[in-house]
Amino acid sequence: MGVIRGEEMVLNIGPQHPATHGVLRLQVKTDGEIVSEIKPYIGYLHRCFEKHCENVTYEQVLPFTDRCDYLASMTMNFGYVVAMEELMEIRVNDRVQHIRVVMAELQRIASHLLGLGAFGLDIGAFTPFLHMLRDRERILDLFEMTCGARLLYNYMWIGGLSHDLPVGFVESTYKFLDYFEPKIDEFVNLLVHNKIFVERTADIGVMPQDVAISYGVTGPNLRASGLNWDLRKNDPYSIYNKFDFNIPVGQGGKGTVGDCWDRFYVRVLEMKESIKIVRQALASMPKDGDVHQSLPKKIKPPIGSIYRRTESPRGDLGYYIESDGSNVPYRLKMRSPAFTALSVIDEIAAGWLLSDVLAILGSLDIVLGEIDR
Amino acid sequence: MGLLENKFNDNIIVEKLDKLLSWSRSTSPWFFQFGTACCAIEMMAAAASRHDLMRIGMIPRSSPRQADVMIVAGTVTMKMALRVKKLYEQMADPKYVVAMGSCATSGGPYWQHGYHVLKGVDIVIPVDVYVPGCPPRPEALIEGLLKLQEQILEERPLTRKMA
Amino acid sequence: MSPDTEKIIIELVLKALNGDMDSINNLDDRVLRSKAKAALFKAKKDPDAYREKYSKSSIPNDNENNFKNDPITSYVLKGLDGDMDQINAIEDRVLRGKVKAALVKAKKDPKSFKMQVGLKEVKKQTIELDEEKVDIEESINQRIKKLALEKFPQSILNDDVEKFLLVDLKSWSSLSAYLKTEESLFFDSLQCQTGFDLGEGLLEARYNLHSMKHDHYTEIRIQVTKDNPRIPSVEEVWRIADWFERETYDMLGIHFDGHRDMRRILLPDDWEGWPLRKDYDVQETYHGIVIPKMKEGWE
Amino acid sequence: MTVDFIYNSLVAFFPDWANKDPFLMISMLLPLVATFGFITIYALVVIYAELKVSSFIQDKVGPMGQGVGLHAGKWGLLQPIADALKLLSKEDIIPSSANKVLFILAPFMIFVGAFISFVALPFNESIIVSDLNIGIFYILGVGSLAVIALILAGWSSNNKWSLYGGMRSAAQIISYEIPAGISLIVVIMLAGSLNMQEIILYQEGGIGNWIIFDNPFMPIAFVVYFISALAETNRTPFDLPESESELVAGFVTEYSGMRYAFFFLSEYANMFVVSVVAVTGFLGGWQSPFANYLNSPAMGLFWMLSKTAFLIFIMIWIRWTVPRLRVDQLMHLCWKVFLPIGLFNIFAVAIWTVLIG
Repeated sequence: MGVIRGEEMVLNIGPQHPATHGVLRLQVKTDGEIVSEIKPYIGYLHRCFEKHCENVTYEQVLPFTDRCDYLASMTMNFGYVVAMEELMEIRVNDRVQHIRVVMAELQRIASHLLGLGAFGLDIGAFTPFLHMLRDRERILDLFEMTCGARLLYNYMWIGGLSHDLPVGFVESTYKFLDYFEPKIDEFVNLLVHNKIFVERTADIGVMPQDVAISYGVTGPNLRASGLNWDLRKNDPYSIYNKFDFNIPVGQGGKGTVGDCWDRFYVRVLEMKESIKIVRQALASMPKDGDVHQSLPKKIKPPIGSIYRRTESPRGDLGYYIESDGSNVPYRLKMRSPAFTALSVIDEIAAGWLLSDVLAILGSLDIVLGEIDR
Repeated sequence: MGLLENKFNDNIIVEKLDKLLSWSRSTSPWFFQFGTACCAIEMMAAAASRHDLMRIGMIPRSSPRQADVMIVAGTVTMKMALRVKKLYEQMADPKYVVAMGSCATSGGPYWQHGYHVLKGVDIVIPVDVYVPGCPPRPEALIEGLLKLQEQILEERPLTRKMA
Repeated sequence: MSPDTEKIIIELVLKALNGDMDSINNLDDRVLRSKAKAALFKAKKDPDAYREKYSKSSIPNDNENNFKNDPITSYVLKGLDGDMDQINAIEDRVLRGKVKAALVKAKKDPKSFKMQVGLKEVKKQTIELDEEKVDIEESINQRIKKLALEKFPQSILNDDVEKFLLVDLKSWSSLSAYLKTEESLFFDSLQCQTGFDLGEGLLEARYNLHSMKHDHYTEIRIQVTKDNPRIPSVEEVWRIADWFERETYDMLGIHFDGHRDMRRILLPDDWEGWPLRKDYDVQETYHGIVIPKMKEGWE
Repeated sequence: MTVDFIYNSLVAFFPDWANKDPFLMISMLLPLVATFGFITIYALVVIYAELKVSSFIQDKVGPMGQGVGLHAGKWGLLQPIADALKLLSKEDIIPSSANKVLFILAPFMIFVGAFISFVALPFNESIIVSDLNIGIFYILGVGSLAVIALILAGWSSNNKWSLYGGMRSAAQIISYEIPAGISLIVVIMLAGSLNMQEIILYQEGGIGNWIIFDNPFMPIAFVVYFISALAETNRTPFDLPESESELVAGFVTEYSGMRYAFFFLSEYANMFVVSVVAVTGFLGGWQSPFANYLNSPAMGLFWMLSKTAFLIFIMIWIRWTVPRLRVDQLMHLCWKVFLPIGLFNIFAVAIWTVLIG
């Protein structure tokens, strides 16, 4: 009798696969359904962001930042302008700051909606995804009202904004928030407490804190691991220190702290906090103030470098800007949160079943545009 | 092409059959979920509740074998270009390609310094409809798909008489 | 121009110089507003001279004016701003002792102390707070230098460590482990790693480190020549360096010694050249696909 | 029954024809063609329903026939027809590395599995192709043919996704045959017969006499059967073999055009079969819920189809609402939850019948 020999199979997930959220390739070694090793291959969407930055002027960099994380363009803009304004020592007035915060937080909700929906899709729940996209459309409507674009806005400029708020924006936003707040509970009922969903996500892909820190994982993924770390609180930029909001931290509600379920639920709670911030910002927004007031005529930052981080929906978004005194960046590096989040996948997902790997991938909420840049 | 194509002379029955076939093809163009970048989000938005591509008979498929239309939504890079070609070749005839967004049509904003960006997906695969925009709105995509349907409707697969 | 309006304009310009543009913009009188802006434009050419000229005479805003009758408070304020020299230079020992005692108290809660003594101008306060932060950062860099030089002689090459630490190539691998493990430093998170083409045959790698525990930052720079771009890898110290280093290798061709998996990460394996070097020239074709040259036809 | 009926009437009309073999052939072919027609039309309707219902659940409108020219008609009613015609006229790809014979065989086999189940399905008291005395057993038996077809499809495609799909479906369908069978045993115990018609006749006399309300344990049996049926037909939450976000399209990844249409068709045919079995076993079959009221043969057909449609609607509803299980949870559910419940049910019903019923 011959011995039946098991064999490991190498499986390529992607670059075109419905669960990879874009063009990512995961080379997994599988023994039956169990995945023993995961090698991510990225770069299928490398669009030479940093090369472009070295060849276009500072203000022309903005549209490219939009396209890096296409789910959170506003916050990408925000990070860049915060870094540039710090480098050039520009102070913008209160109205601009308030509008920026409102936009960034609305964008955070929109981004989380899509991220959560796509996660649900990976688990096999198709309908919540579409419900979330439906509500996301309403946020896009608000953005469209403001700057005319649905996805890539180029809205925040260095030293100001491209447009002031349109008439009726504040009312529409309040209307949206009133509509949306109960909807969160609907999502919670549809997915978060769904038995099958909990079975699929609780205790799966646990990311311990030290692993998360060592891999540079930030944002909701890190917070789900139980560490209270949010740049909006820990290193406040813009006017975030003026607002009263909480940082949701993973509690291990259905399993271990730092599992997929926590990563999901932290995002759900974050949407609620964002709503809080938007409400406060709208209420305290100064009525007047020119959004073009501090726009510099020429953008020529002094010689020097700056590394500034802001909190994007996916985590710490850092811009390293090196200026040589001309109007073109000498070097601009983006530290993208999804890049670090993806790198951890082998550590936390090896040893799980194939379905779990895709669930874990979904729970990290990656955007390939930002990973590959 | 399939077994039946271009094997028939023109007569009244063939003519009607021809029309029926092109009608069925234009009415149910299942699309291949092939999102690469930003435009993929708009493609999703187009397929989702508000815009609903299913209204015009477009159902998403994730395997290229069962799809008729490949919507290249987003930037195609050099690393991806050969894979795009492969995926296109895996699709069953008749197959159509919609280049969505300026990246897929020409390289878009990455034309000048994007050393790694394919300057238009038409370099590697034939494109039927170009939808401009960065990214195109879902309405624009739907318009492009309707144009594609028009084009398919006028095809005569059996007699290959282009209208 | 009447003396009154002149005074108002001076006041506004001074405010604007301190960052408060709103008060000018909110003026209802258009004439006055334009005059103020014109004055501001002039003043901005040399703000300090302008401040010198007008501040004392027209606006009772200076600390010294305010606290002339209370030397302790004014000294403490200076001390809070980081100016310890003046305090140390006080000849009266009793006064000096009192000032220092007050300073210790004040340092526990500088904000409220300042509020107490009536420094309510928010803008100014934030500026001061910013300066305080720089102080801390300076000190952390100096502290690292001190600690590092004790352990690894000649590991830090630059004298002025205000912004960054220029680390010697050879000591980097041991220094990195030290930075992570040393309790008082504890840089547990590598925030960002950037590769640079400095020109003149030099490449540079910059590491932005951050400690989640102590919440302090530092920046490390390492320079190598283009002929032999090899830097010891810190992949085993901070796991994220794995991908960061691969990216730097991919973009600039800096080879990281000791890295377990030194491959291109973003570009395909068979790509030629290092794109982010300043002398990069795109290859002609890739697998038969012609790559159009840069800056051709559209400018 | 139908075959006998056609044969007898043919013989009665043409008594002179000595050789009766052609009659036999005709009387067997006629129901066959009719069944095939029925499956096709039914599948088109259910596909349309699935598109529409899923769209409504997702806050969309679904196929509306918007677009150029005639397009899919009002409310997109012609959409499934267009889909079918298009699939039939598409290029037929057989991957060069596939095992050709098995690759071609698989879609037909899965369809045959679904198709021959229709032989024993009672539509009303007289419309049944062949009233087998072991009807329910037969349906369970030939239903398992699908497993072989799925494994063939998965293996012969020479695609890793297909292989995963095939393996998963094999494990899944074989496992879920058991709880499904066990919950049907309870029905058989009560009705005392394997014959579909006899089971239905046992439930005569209105909604109160349906087996599902026969005793307190029957609803449990029904739920177990229904969930197992979902698993057997590869519907969400048990759609692991073709789970779109994991395995691209599972065992059908490499299939295009007509062959894919066959898989599609047989999935819906299977749904119909399991629903009819559920209706027969638990919901009174073609019996009217109001005892003798509205209980003519024509109404019998109506009751049967509407009860089946209701169950199919629930299947669609579930599919578009819940997430998907993982493969080990699927097995856990089958062997550690449903099997004990099913076995317990047998004892409980037996004791109940002896003591109370």
